[in-house]
Formats: sequence, C-alpha cells, structure tokens
Amino acid sequence: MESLKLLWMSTGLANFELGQVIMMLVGCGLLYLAIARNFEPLLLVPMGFGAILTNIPVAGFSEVGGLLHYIYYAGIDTGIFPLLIFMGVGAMTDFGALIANPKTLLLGAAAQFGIFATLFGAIALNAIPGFEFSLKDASAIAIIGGADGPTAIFLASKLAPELLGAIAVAAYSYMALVPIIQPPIMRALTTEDERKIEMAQLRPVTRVEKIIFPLAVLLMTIFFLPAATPLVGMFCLGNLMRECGVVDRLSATAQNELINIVTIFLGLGVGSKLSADKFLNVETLGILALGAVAFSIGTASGVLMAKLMNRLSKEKINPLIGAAGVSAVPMAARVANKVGLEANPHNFLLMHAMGPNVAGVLGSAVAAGILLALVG
Amino acid sequence: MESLKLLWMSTGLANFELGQVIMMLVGCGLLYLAIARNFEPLLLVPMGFGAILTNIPVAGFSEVGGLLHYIYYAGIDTGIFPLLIFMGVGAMTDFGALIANPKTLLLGAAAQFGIFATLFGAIALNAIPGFEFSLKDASAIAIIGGADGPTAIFLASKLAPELLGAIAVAAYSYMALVPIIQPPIMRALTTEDERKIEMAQLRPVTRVEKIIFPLAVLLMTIFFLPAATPLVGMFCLGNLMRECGVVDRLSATAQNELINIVTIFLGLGVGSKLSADKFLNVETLGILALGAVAFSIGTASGVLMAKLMNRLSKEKINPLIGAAGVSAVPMAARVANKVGLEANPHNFLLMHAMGPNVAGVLGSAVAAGILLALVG
Amino acid sequence: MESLKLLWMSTGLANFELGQVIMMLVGCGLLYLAIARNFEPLLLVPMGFGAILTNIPVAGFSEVGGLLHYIYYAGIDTGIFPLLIFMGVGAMTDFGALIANPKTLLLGAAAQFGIFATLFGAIALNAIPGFEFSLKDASAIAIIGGADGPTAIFLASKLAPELLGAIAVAAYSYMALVPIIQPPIMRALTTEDERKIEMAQLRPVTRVEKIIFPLAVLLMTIFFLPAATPLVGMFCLGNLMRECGVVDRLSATAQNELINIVTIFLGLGVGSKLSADKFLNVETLGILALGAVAFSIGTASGVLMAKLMNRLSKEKINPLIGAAGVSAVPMAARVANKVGLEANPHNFLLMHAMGPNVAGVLGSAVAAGILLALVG
Amino acid sequence: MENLQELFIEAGTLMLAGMVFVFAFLGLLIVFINVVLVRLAKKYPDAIVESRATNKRNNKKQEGNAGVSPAVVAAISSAVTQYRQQHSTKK
Amino acid sequence: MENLQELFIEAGTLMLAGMVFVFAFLGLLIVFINVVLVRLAKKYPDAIVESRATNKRNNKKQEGNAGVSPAVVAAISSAVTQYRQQHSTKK
Amino acid sequence: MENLQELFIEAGTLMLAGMVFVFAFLGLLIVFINVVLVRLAKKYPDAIVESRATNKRNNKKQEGNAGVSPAVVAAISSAVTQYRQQHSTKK
Ligand code: NA
Ligand code: NA
Ligand code: NA
Repeated sequence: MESLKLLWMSTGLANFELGQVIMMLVGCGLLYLAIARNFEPLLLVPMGFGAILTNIPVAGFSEVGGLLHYIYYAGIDTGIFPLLIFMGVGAMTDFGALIANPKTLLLGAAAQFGIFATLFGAIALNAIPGFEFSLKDASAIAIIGGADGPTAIFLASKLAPELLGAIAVAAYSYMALVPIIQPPIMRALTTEDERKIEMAQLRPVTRVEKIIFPLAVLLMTIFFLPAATPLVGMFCLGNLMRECGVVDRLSATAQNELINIVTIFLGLGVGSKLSADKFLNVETLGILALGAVAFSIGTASGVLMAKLMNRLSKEKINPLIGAAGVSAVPMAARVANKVGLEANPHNFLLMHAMGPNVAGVLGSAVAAGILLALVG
Repeated sequence: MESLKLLWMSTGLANFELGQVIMMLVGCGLLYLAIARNFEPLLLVPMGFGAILTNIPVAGFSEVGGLLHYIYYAGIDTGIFPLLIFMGVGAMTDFGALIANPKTLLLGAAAQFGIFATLFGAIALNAIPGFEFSLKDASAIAIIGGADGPTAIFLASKLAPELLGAIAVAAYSYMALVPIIQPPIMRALTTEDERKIEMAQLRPVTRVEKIIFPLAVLLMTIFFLPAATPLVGMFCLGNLMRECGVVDRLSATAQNELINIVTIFLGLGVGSKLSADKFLNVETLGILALGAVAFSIGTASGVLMAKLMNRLSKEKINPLIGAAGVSAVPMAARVANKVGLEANPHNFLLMHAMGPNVAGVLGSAVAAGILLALVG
Repeated sequence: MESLKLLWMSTGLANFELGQVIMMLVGCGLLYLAIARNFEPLLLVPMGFGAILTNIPVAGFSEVGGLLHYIYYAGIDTGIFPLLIFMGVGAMTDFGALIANPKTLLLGAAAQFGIFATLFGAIALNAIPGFEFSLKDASAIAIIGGADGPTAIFLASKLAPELLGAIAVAAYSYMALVPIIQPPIMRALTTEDERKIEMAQLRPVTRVEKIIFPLAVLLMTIFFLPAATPLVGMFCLGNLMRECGVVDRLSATAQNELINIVTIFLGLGVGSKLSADKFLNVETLGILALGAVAFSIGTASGVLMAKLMNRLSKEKINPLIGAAGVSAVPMAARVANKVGLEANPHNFLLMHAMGPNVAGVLGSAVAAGILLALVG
Repeated sequence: MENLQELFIEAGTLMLAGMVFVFAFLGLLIVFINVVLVRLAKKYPDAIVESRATNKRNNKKQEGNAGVSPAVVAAISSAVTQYRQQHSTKK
Repeated sequence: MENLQELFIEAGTLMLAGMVFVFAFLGLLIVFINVVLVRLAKKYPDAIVESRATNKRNNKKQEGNAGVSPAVVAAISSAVTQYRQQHSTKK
Repeated sequence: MENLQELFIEAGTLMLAGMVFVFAFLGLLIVFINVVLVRLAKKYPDAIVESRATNKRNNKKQEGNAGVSPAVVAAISSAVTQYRQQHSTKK
C-alpha cells in the first residue's frame, strides 16, 4: 500500500501544474511546426522536445543534477554553443557574391534598422502597464530583427537570460515565416518594373580574395568593435578554414558533425528555458509582437535602401534583393529569387541576393556587438 | 644514484599491489572476449582498456586530475553519457515491427520479470553471510536482467555507483552470451510444433504512426512515471529525430559520430570503476550469478507469456519470439530467428522478433524508472 | 555624446597595447606559414587564429568567462585534448613497418638524444644573464626535440604552462621545417654510397602481431614507466581500436571527427597562451634557438646510430632512415625517402623509414614519461 | 533476521508493483496503438513514392534513375565498392 | 514617467549611434573590397585549373576523367545514387 | 654559480639516465618482437583472404566484383569522382 501510494505520488498526474501542461503544449506546437510545416526543424525539433522535458514535474531536467541543467550551464550560459554554431555557419558561408558586388553590403546594413527600431519599440511598450523592459531586455529582444538564431541566443544569454526562451522562439519562428512575412512587404514597396530589373552576372572571385576577406572583417571588428569579436571571430575562423584550402578536414567537421552535435544540445538547452514562469506572461506576447515588427521593418528598410541606391547610381539593382539583407540565410535569398521570378520568369536573383544575405549576417553580428558594448 | 633510485621508485614494478595485477588481468580478459570472441566489442574494448589504465600504480588515472576521473565525473556520474547513448540507440531503433503487431508488447513486459525476480534474489542472497545488499544495491543489480547496457549503467550510477563496474561487466557479458544462454531455455520450454509456428506477414506502418509513437511513449511516461523520463525521453528524442524526416543530419550524427565518441568515453569511464577494492569481493560473484539468473528468468518469462497468449487468442504467435523480450537488441531477435529456422527452415522470425525486442527496451526503461521512483 | 564616447572607449583602437599588436602579427605570421607555406596547417590555422583572438583588447577571450579560457582550462590544463589527439594518432598509426624490422627501434631511441642534449643546453643557457630556466622549464623545452606536437603540449602543460605557447610554436614550426632542416645534416653525415644502400623488402606482418603489439607496449610502460602511461596508454588504445578489427566505427571516429574537433579546440587553446607577457621575452628566443638545436641533434643522432649499426651488423640499413627517428610523422619519413631517391632513383625508403618514424613517437613519449617521473 | 524479513517484504512488494506497472504501461500502449495509431494510419497513409531516402544526409538530390538496367547498376555498384576500398586504404 | 522619457532618449541615441556605426562599418568593408581585394584579385589570379575540389575530404586523389562521355557519367551518377540509397537504409 | 653547477649535474644525470632508459625500453621491445611476435606470426598466420577492409566503416557489405573488367572500373571510378565533385560543391 505504502509502495503504491509512493508510486502514485511519483507520477506526473499527481504533480502537474497548469503552467507545465501549457508549456508542454507549446513544445508540441513547436514540434508540429518543425515537422509538419518544416519551420527551421534543425533547431525547433530539439528545442520543442527540450520544452517538453523541462516541464515534466518531478523529473527535474533543469534542476541541479538534471541533463538540461548541465547542457544549459555548460554550453549556453557560457556562450560556447552559439559560438560553435557560428563557426560552423562561417564554414558554410560563401562570401563570393558579396565580394563580387560589395555595394550589397549597404543593403545588409540598412536591414539592421529592424533591430534598432525594435529596440525603440520595446522601450515604447513600457508605456503599457505590465511591461517593464530594461534597456538590456529591449536590446536582447531587438536582436530578433537580426534574423540570425545563434546571434540572438548569444546576445540574449548575455543580456537577458530570463527572456532567452521567448526570444529564441520568436527568432526561429519568424525566420521560418520569412516566406510568408516578406513577399507582401516586398510587393507593396516596389513597382512591377523594379521587380523586373535584371542584374549583370557577377565577376568571378579569386581564392586569395576569399582568404583575405574574413581576416579583414576580423581586423576591422578588432579595431572598431571588440565586443563583437566573439561572434565575428568564430564566424571568420569558420570561413577561413573553409576558404584557406589547407584544413579541409577541419572545415568539413565544423560544418557537419560538430555543428550537428552542438545543434542538438543548443536546441535542448534553449528549450529548457521554456518554463511556465518565464514564458507564460505578457512579456512573451510583447516579444512575439515586436519580433514580427522587427522582421517587417528590416525587410522594408532593405528594399527601400535598394531603391535609394538606384536613385543615386546608374547601375541598377533589383530592390527585391534588399529584403535578403535581414539575413535568415538562405531563406530570404530564395524568397527574393521567387518573387523576382514571378515578375520576370528569366530573372534569377538567387546569387545576387546572397550578397545582401551574408552581409546581413555580418550586419547583425556588428549590431549585436554595439548592443553588447553600449548596454551590456 | 639518487636519480636512478627515484626512477626505480617511480616504476610500476616497485608499486604493484596484487589486486591491481588481478584487475589488469580482468581487463585483459574483457579485451580477449571482445576481440577474439566478438563479445559486445564496442563497449568492452574501451571498458577493458579502462580497467587496465585505472589499475596502473602511480599513474593516477582515476584520481583527481587524471583522465578517467574527469571522464567518470563529467559523463557517468552526471548520467550524461548513458543518456546520449540512449538517444543514439533511439535514433537507430525502428518501431515498425512493434506497431504492426502491438501484442508483442506483452512479451516485452513479461520478460521484465527477470528484473524483479532478480531483485528478490539479490535480497535473498543477504541470507548468506558476506552479502549485505541494500534495496538500492539489489535494484541496481536486478536491472542487469533488462539486458540493456546504458539503462544498467544509468541506474547503477544513480543507485549503487560502487557496484557500477561489476554490474556493467555482468550486463555486457551476458548480453554477449545471449546466443549461448537463451537457446537451451527456449527449446526446453517449447514443443517442436510450437517452434514451427509461422507468423503472418506484418502490415506496413506509416510515417505518421512512427512519428506519433515516440511522442505517445514519452507522454505516457510523463503521466505515469516521470522518474523514467530521462531514459525514455532521450530515447524518444532520438527516435523522433529518426522518423520525423526533417532533421536527418542530426539523426545521422546521433547514431554515428556522437554515439561513437560517447561510447569510447563511456567504456573508459565504466572501466575506471573496475578497481580491486570495488570488484574483487564476494559481492561481484553474487552479481555475476544473479545476472545469469536474471537473463534466464527473463527469457523463460517471455517464452511462457507467448504460450499463455496462444492459449487465449486464436492468432498464434511463435513462442520463440518471446525470448527476444529481454531486449539485447538485435542479438536476442537473431537468436529467436536462428532457433526458429532449426525447427522450420522456411520460418523467418527476425522481423517478428524485433517487436518484443524493442518492447523489451521500453520495458526495462520503465522498470528502471519504477526502481528509481520507489527505491532511489 | 556620452554614448559615442562610450562606443569609442570600447573600440580596440582606444585600448591597444604594443605587445598585443605584435602578438597579433605573430598570429598572422602563423596563419601565413600555415596557409601559404603549408606549415602544419591543421594545428597552426586554429593556433594562429587563437593567438589573434587572445590578444584583442577589451574582448577578454582568455579571461574568466571567455571562450578561450574555457577551452584552455577544460582541455589543455587537464591534458584531455592532447591525450585525445594522441588516441587519434594511435588509430592512424600502422606499426607494420616497425614490427617487420624491429632494429629500427634503435634509431628511434637514438634520435631522442635531441631531447636530452637540449635539456642540458637549456640549463647551459642559464649562464647567460636573462635566462633562468628551472629544471622543469628545461624539460618542457627539451621535449621539442621529440618532434611530436601533442607530447610537447602535454608535457609543457604539466611542467611549464607559462612557456606552453612558445614551446608549441617552436615544436610545430620545426616540425614543418623538417624538409629544410634535415637534408643538409643527412647529407653531411653520410657518404654517397651509404645513401645508395637499398634495403630488403619488409616481411608481411600478421593481424595478431599488430593486435598484441600495442598491448605489449602498454604493458612495458606500466611496468617500467607508469608516468608515461597517459600518453602511451591513449596512443595504444587508439592503435588497438585500429587493429583489433571489431570496433572499426570507433576507430574511424577517433581518427576523423573526434580528432578534428579536438584539433580545432587544441589549436585555439594553445593559441590563447600566445599573450605578449608570456611570449615577447628573451626566453622565447632561447626556446626557438634550442628547438632548432634539438631537431638538428636528434636528426644527427639517428643517422649516426644507423651508421654505427651498419658497423656492427651484416644486414645494412640506409642511414638516411635514421633521420626519421625524430618522429614528425610522416614528414621525416618522406624526407628520408626523397633524399634517398636523389642518390639512387630506384631506392624507395618510405616504408623502411616508417619504422624509425613511429619508433620515434614511442621514444619521445617514453622520454616525456621519464621527464615527468624525474622532474615533474 | 527481522531486518531481512522486512527487506523481503519490500522486495516482494516491489516485484508485484513493478510487474503490474510494467504490464499496465505496455498494455496501455497496445490500446493506444490499436485505437489511435491504426486510425491515423488510415487517415494519413504514406504517399505512394516514399521519398525520405532522398534527403538522408547532406540533403543530396535524387536523380531520376529510370532507364538504367539493373544489370548495369549491379556492375556499377561493385565498381563503386572497389573504388571505395581503394580510396579508403589511404585514410 | 520621467524614467520612461530617459529610456526613450537612450533608446533613440542607441538607434542613431547603432545605425551610423553599422553603415560606417559595412561601408568601410566596401572600400576595402574595392581598393584592396580587387587589386589582390588582379595580382594573384586563381590558377587556371582550380584543384581545390580534389582534396575536399580525406584527401582523395582525383583521377583524370577525360574520355568519359557525359551520357555515361549521367547513367552512372544515377546508379551511384541508387547504390547509396540501398546502402544507407541499413545504417 | 654553485646553483648553476648543481643544475648542470642534475641535467647531466637526467641525460644519462634518460638515454639509458630509452634504449633499454625500446631495446626490450626489439627482444619482444623477435621472440614473441615472430612466433605468434607463425602460429596464427592471417587468413588468406584478408577481409578486414570490408567492414571498414558503417559495416558496408562487400559485393562480389568479379567479372567486371578493370577498364570499366577505371571509367566508372572517374565518373564517380566527377559525380562526387558535382555533389560536394553544394555542401
Ligand atoms: Na541579420
Ligand atoms: Na530489456
Ligand atoms: Na619523437
């Protein structure tokens, strides 16, 4: 009898709290989006699963001695996992299109307005009772506009760890929603003629250029924004390993097995932050709303910048590729390509959109560095 | 001279104790079984090697600052390594045969009687002077009957770390001995006619079923046995990654490089527990004896359950596949297939035996959870 | 304004110290040597990059909470990374040539004179004002003569961590310079006729021999030099996994993904020791000079030993392969082959040079163990 | 000896509770499979062409392989094996 | 509410400083590419035969593949795909 | 200077002890190889068909590849290389 009672007391049923049930449903929702809708599944599958695990009563996954506790404190609190992901992303990034058409860096810069406008917006939300975002919170939320998962996780873990779960959910959800969010904005801000603009083929980029480029980016970051060097540095290390041609086995491991292993852990660790007390509050709603705003403003800024550049320069660029400046590699570039093909079936923008796309990665890493330096 | 004396004092020869020599021979024995006899080599090679290393005098592999010390405390004491292995095993497991013929779950359930009977037996051994197994010790020993390596290591590390070495040795040894232990029991408990029973071909299982199944298992575990969620949860995560079809690169890494890396470390870490003071005692003999009993009872229970089910149901099942319920994937299923072929050369039981086989994995994880909840 | 001033104060430009600039140039120099000159790129690319990162002002890569800090203390201070590399190297090493021609072990032994002579030389440098090498420092420096990267890093991390950066730079630089350092010495010490000596084809070595060999090496190390068992043990584990034929998936992972991952971290961690205060001093110059001496003496010792053996034995060996005894696998063996081909275009020494080459790995691990036992 | 008796009783209870629980748990799974999964299988049958093998690793694209005779494929497969062996010796 | 106003001013300054900095940083990169990289590209053009693909992974050696018609290669490629699928199912 | 002299003596002793030990250790290995391993090699010769290459990685099964001419294999090998290059660029 004693034993049976003990067994019952140890069941989940006897210990559930409502918040935990809701959060487990949120986790299931993330799994559904990942599996059925193909929303950024590489991170959302482990993250949704982590959300379920962390909310199991009695099990104590995120308490001292629990698996998710170890993963979170070893890898996310220290910043190691996002940095390793960033190294892998660097090893997967080809800067060729950017180097061939460096003007597209301006598009990547403009799209970062989504970040800083959102920072302002987050502070503005404080006018509504119930919201009390500090400048650190606002900065961590704003980086969602960078459309770059590891950057958002890294910054949030440094500036506002208690918001990490909501920020990561918002960042990856909107990255997955890029094909839905961006096209209407892109169409609204451009004319049919602008969308039809064909761009000249890109010049070939030499190996030496590709080797020097990541080193130059690192050097500039060191000079002007040391706070961004963890992110930019690991990204450039990955890219250098990719391009230098003498450490191909390290590069292959960085962009395959190592990034896969770390992605599983990162997802589980981020999911462990999806507990009821940290997620089920009005701030999360604010973060989700601000995230949508951030993506929209970023998209619009990129497109408008491209239109402005066309005013000032003879060599026209298709303003659709401006939308790729938010990063969300390579989804945003594909969206630009698709919307372009609708207007002109012979107009392949994919390669041209890769320029602002990877510029957006650099841009949001730089923006993260600025926020770390000034707010952190 | 001073220097030569110092050199001599630092040799192993000047510092050996008998127990260390014996334990190094045990390590060599494990290596022999693994290499020459192909006994579960993936774990026994690093484990045997770890046993040798940990018993080297002066070197201090398992003392503070030593390699095996770090490995043990970072990965086994925390439970991280067995859980990662379990995730990889989940990613390698196909539940298709089980879903197609769910009745086989009863066989997997019955075979767990090996665990609980052994628990009783371990307590009974206390009647013999020299044995003093606590309920925790008895539970950790009993799980050997689960025929599942990572489950046994995980439970032992939680309930009886000082017995971990002996328990792991027993678990893996008997798992390797399945082709020798099981067939006589199977033949003794079945008639020739029963062994000749052919089973209907399994229905195809859809992708949606395979995706929902691990989630349902996890959900039930959460409801009824949260203490089992670390094991079952990681197993289901691996299986979900395998089946969901959108994170194939994570699944591939989980079942190849990640599980390989962790297996090396797990083996070394478990081997580090094979020190003379913890292994060379009468309790180890008891554990080895109980392990054999556990496997035998589990095998018999599975076979008898199948015979019972045949009494009650029209659709006959070959009782040989009941023996596969102990898990020891996929060895036990192969044994069932082989013994079946001896009786009826056209009777291929392999796929049918995979059902109870993977059911046995779930069953022993559930049993481990019960023991953790009630004894831990 | 305040904000702009804060931004300026957080730039690298406002905080640079001269030493950091110089060390970053050293890092760039290492990258140049690795990428343009193919100098041991697998380690020097991450190491050069780590040297740049660790010297960034404000960023704090190597301070508490910084990425390189974690990497260094988790992996190098504990010795784990070099030991895992050594396991991978063991899994990549084929002892066939050595077992077929065991006499070449004497060449590998002789070449270790480079280590012990350099130890004497490092102490001698103390006669010059400005140098104050302790016996530990001298031992850590001397191991450069072993021409084995992980051994040098392991020993330096135990005996003289503050010299680790300079020692690693010297060790890997000279290993890369083997094709330049060795040939003149080899030609100076041998006659044209000696270099023309052709050697008999090696006997085939059986699988059983290759399995027993690493175990025998481990056993002897346990008996006579337990202090060397971390290095030799992990090396032999890797080699056993390679040769035993039953754990091929572990062996493949050890020599590919695992060693790649650890190499990236090891390089970054070693690079983090290249800070101005630890590298920009007269001791580094001494270490670089002693390293060159160590390689030269080791090369000469190996060649002279071969000549001595030719005096005493009827079966002649080509003294060029003696130079391969310094290890630097497989570069030194290729150099021996190349110099041999110059003298006799039909003389392929590569396989014969692999014997002393891998003997040199064992020899320097043994030498490291002696230094650890007597000085550590 | 009383202590041993107590332990026996505890072990017996554990055995009973454990086996009941294991059967209940796995029995419930049987019900779940028969009730829920079987219906799901009817409602969401697999697409005729199972295309999962395509993106197994590194998202490699599948080419149409119609029009290649099985014999040619067999010959080529063995050649591929041979090729791999030659190229894996170096590793 | 004063506190909120202060925050607004801080946020506005951040926005301004941030966007200026981002444009300045990426703008400098444009200059760098146009001035330095373009010159480097002229000074160190790639070798005609780009041989990097050769040692992509595990330093596999490239064989000469002249003389094999594209049709054969296409047929074989699909066979390879088929072979891989067969052999990846077991994993 | 006395301290330096002491250090010199220590270093010299180390040099001597070290070289003696290294030679003794590796020398013993020579004896072991000549006495034990050589006998083992005679007692346990390798099976004629060395089948280890088969299960190198992921336990791939080896197909019989008899009956395929080396020329075909060479052509196919180059096709495979070409195939791999095409498919590795995407990665
Ligand atoms: Na971005
Ligand atoms: Na089991
Ligand atoms: Na050496």
